[in-house]
Amino acid sequence: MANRSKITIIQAINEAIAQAMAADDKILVLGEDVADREGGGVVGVTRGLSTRFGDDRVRSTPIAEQAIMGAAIGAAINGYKPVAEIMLMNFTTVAMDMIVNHAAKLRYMSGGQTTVPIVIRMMTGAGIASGGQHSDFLEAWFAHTAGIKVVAPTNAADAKGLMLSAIADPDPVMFIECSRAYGNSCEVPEVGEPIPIGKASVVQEGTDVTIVSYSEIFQRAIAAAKELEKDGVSVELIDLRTIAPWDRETVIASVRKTGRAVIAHEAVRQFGVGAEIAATLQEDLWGELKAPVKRLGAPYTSVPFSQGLEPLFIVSVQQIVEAARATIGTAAAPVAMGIN
Amino acid sequence: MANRSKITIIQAINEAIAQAMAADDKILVLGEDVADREGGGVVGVTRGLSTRFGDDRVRSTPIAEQAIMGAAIGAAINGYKPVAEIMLMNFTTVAMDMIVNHAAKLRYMSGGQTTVPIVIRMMTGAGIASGGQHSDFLEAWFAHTAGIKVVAPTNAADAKGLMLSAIADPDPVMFIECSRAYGNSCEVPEVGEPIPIGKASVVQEGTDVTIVSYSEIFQRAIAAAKELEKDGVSVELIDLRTIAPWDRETVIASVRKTGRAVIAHEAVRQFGVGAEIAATLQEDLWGELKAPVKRLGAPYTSVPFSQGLEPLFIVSVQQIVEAARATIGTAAAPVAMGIN
Amino acid sequence: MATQIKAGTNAATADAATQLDIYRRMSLIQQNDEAARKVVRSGRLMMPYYSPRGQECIPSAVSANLNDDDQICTIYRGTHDMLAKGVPLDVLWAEMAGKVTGTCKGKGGPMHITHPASGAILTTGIVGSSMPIANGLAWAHKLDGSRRVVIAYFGDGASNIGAFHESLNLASVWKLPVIFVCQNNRYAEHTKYEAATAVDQISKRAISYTMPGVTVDGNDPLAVYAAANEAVTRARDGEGPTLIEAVTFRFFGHVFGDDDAYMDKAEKAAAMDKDPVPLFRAKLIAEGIATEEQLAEIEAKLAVDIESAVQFALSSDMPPPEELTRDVFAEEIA
Amino acid sequence: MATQIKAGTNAATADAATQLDIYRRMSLIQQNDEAARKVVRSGRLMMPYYSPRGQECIPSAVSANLNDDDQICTIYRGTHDMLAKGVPLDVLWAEMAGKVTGTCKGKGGPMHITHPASGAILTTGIVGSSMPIANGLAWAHKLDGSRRVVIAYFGDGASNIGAFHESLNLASVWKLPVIFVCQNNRYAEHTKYEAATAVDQISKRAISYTMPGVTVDGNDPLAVYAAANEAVTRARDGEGPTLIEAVTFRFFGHVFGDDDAYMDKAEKAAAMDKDPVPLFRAKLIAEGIATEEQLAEIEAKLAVDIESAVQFALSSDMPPPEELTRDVFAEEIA
Ligand SMILES: Cc1ncc(C[n+]2csc(CCOP(=O)(O)OP(=O)(O)O)c2C)c(N)n1
Ligand SMILES: Cc1ncc(C[n+]2csc(CCOP(=O)(O)OP(=O)(O)O)c2C)c(N)n1
Ligand SMILES: [Mg+2]
Ligand SMILES: [Mg+2]
Repeated sequence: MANRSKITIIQAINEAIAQAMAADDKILVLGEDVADREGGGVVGVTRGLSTRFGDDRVRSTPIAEQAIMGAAIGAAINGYKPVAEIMLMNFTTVAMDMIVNHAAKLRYMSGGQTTVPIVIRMMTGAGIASGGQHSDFLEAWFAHTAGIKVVAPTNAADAKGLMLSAIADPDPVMFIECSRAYGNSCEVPEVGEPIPIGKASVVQEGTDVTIVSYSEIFQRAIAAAKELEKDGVSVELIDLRTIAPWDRETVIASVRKTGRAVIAHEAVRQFGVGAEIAATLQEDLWGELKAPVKRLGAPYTSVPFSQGLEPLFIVSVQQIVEAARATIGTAAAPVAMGIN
Repeated sequence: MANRSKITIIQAINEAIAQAMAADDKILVLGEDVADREGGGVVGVTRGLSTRFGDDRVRSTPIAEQAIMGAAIGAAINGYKPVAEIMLMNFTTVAMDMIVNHAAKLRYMSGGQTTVPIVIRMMTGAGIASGGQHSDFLEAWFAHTAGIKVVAPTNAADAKGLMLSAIADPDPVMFIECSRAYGNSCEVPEVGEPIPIGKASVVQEGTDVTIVSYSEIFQRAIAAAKELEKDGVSVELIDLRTIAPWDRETVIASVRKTGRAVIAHEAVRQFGVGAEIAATLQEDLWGELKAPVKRLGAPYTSVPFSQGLEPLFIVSVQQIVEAARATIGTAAAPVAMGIN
Repeated sequence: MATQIKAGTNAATADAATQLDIYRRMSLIQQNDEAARKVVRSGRLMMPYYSPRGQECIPSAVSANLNDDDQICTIYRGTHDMLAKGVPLDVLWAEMAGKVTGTCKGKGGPMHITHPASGAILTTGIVGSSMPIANGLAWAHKLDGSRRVVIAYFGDGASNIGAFHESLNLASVWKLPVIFVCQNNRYAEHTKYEAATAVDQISKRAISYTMPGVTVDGNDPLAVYAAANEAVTRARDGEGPTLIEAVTFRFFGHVFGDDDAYMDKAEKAAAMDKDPVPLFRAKLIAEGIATEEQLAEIEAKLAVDIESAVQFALSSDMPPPEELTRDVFAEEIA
Repeated sequence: MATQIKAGTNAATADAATQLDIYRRMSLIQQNDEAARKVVRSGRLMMPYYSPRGQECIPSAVSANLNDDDQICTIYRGTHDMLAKGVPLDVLWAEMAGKVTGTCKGKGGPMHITHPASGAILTTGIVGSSMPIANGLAWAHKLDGSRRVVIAYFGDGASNIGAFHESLNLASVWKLPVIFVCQNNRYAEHTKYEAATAVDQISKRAISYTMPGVTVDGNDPLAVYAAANEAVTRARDGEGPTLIEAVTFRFFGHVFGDDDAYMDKAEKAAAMDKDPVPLFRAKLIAEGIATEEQLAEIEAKLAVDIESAVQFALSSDMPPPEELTRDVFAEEIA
């Protein structure tokens, strides 16, 4: 079908899982309401899979996230490749032991004997009035945890390619889906090609400032770049796509060129992913930066429910524009002299 | 008793809790094996408390960390001040929902109506051959979580003063005890004075480089400073004591003076607490740094059991010394010129 | 239907005034739900709305046994529990609308309503989490030496998660004044009870904790009242917790907008035929406890109150931007 | 002692050869434990050591029903489970010593021994975590269409944590070939069974999952064998999981170095009088299943093997520094 129309992220992930399941019967799907009898997932990401691949391979579970993760881990150790859904990222809090103490560590602790090739799919994100317990981006926790990869696509094409790689990956991968972005659509190859985990995408080249982002906030970064272009600012746009391991080479090469960087994500700014990137850049590009690295993220609060407040919680296009302008407006200050 | 000898961290925390319990009968203690019938805690931190204050106020619990945290949270909402023990920091993974989605958020989500004044005590730390599931420092997770404070003393005097503040605090406080440091002793006032949460301690003034650390690694920072002194390097030593909210003012003032900073902690370096501090310093002290901020932490691995590997996991005195030297050896590079 | 450890033998009967009181609460919940669905459908309010329609009887009959200073912990599907416990309509609606006049200044929203004055102390969006915290609240009452009790509401699906188990065990070991009320509406989101739950009656799980457990018809106000009365009395008397399973049905899918395709049509139709609100209404009239006119008057009054609350909510202000960073800690942060 | 849902009625009896085989495993565990305590006491090894002394019978009798490709998930207190399942002594000891010759190159240590070839697939240090993962392993066997089974070992204390509940419910709903074996040694760390557990027999908790549950004397090899045999057969036949509670005692405190003050002296003395190893030994001789000489010879051979494993472990090398950052991912990181 050369001419099929654009598809959404929901459909793209669905197609990726289906493609992988058709190619490898070791791939399983489990989670709350994922089978078609239960509607094929609360937003339909797994719709049709149980009908096509059978109830044995696609199983709805009780509401018991430790049991879900345990089932996925055990099956993975014994040769299967489960794609487990933890409906919302906040619900990882009831399964952290399984994810952190087990999935992430078993390869290491067993000296490489047992491996846990699982994908943990979750949706999250503020902006849809879900309140404080259903909206958090918690990727920094998992990025800080050795042994687990973290992926967060922003568009349907990447979602498809990254899901294929996540499923093929021999290690556990957290796959973060932003609810706000689910409906975004773009052209996506019908037969997906894996997009490597750990590779960022330079979506637009530029010379004045590098904006690094991921997940739905990257869409805002694109809008910000358009806005900045009007002022004649040339923006290099990097969609990180993978948070852990993040693509240091690509980001560093870009910032080496532009001399300026803004990092934007939805999670709380303090102790967030932006901190690691900024800390790395100031060290690896010592003397090459034209301005301090700017970080944008949510304020240090829970996600408020009220529509009067929730939009203020999420990094805005305007904030990204202003941060980028600030890096450019910053007068280049001489480095104080060292003592030797 | 003007002349009593030095006491250990274990004793200091025990005294702080006892002092607080004697002054306020709303203070409770709960956790696995915390009562005297069960030995007064696996390392004796709560020894004697149930005998002195009664079995109603000091309760051993089943092994059920969600139930422990729920009991603490509910009692706190209704006016008590529970000091809950989650024996080891890795076991927070089975109670993350209670800690993160509830304890940390209830004040915010209720618009300030319900408050959760609890202390969550935990021990952790590598170096005692406990292996991958009993040794992690996870403070970065909680520092990234709005609504919860994180404290990690390095010596007995601070442990006592900070515990008094943690108990008095109207919000949840994670209190991290390093197993390796438990036996360290120093002089501690018999009647403890609260040490404010959020205030770092400048343990030694210096002019060449600031070393920021906390918990047991701070002891290594002290040793490193002694070593550096032999080379004529004047070190300013900051014990952070509180990780969240961390004392930006003190750290920034110090690094503004020295122009150089090394941050050292036991947790995995990637996405660790050091990243937030380094990211802040490069921004707030733009143009004032004489060298890139250096971060030290554990490698990106689980904690290995083997005595052949475990010591390599923990930041060493030598690493701190070398990092400090590296900041001093770094030639001051001119900042590249901005475009406007 | 009682399980091994008997419950339901010392039950009190609801007298006429109590029955009328229960009906008033049920009608309030039912009418409020209709209003909520209408407002959400119209787009005037953006909120995730979990209709409690069909489950009116349970909290109404439970609350008839409670005092104002008794407490409840409820869940996202909780407006019925809140209203039955006495959360005022105005602040409830304002909170659902995210307004600064709401119970939580709009910051919690419908899934996190808290109104301490009426005892609605916690609403959680995490399945299973009402129970561990209910224990803590009850522990405080016990330490206080008061006779206050706590109700933990939760669903059938929640009975399969770890927090349920930990909580019931601790409550029993510590003999806490807490009543675990499972509103078994036969579905957890899109999953049928049997597909996820390995026991035919959740009340049997009480055996695991040497706790009285009872299954009652959640559409029968008198049965629920009696079971709750016994459990509340036991809790007040220091005899510890009870597990009550009230079997009911969820009339409008999991969340507003849900397409219901996963539901058995016949099962649903049969359940809706047993709609507890009109049935109880008819019974009150048939038994001469109230006249048609009396009930119509009560209902009309409630309708006015609800309409007024909706207006209050819609016309209230959003919280000011400074509220975004308030209430993180007691000491306000910058 | 069986609970509501009967188990123990179709049990096979262990024949003479099997009984001898069980004894061999018990003696191995007992002697190995003595060696371990001696080595730790001497300071030649630094490890947290959780003695299984007193619990030898349980995994020995269970394992007599297992094939090499059946799997076990065990816990920090697990050397008995591993040895009974056939983990070779040399690599076990080397792992306890943190040596590169160990099962996990020394990186896991005693709390995280894994030896897939013998089916010892997971050792966890987190209370309750053996169960959810055992389910997944069993799910794989079921999907494979094999008759392999999985044993999840855990303690009495672990029966109070959430993971227990979630796991047993899922195993029952999915009819997984898993057997949950609770080694009830009457203490969880320093806490007596009754102080933490709201039910008098853990096997009663099987009722919550419509699963066969049985309590057996964990010091009686024939009783444990029979219960395990029935459960294993049921699992192999696709009939789902079983909960077995084997009541036993922990002779040497929670962890090496523990001072035992919290233990009831009389209870402990009584339990040690029922030491399963000498009792079973005497029984085998009394019933003519083996002679004193035969048993002495078996024991002596085991002693030699153990001593040789200790020497192997002590004389092996530590893992080289590059092992620190290996095995984080399949693709090695820098
Ligand atoms: C820990 C957790 N897992 C999953 C969810 C998503 N979720 C919300 S409601 C729900 C169904 C709960 O069913 P039940 O307990 O029967 O309550 P009901 O909605 O029927 O009242 C699920 C799975 C959640 N909120 N929390
Ligand atoms: C989740 C968790 N909480 C607490 C601990 C600390 N801990 C280790 S062993 C143990 C006691 C377990 O008792 P039981 O389940 O009876 O097993 P036993 O040690 O008696 O074999 C505890 C509390 C832990 N490892 N994991
Ligand atoms: Mg339900
Ligand atoms: Mg035990």
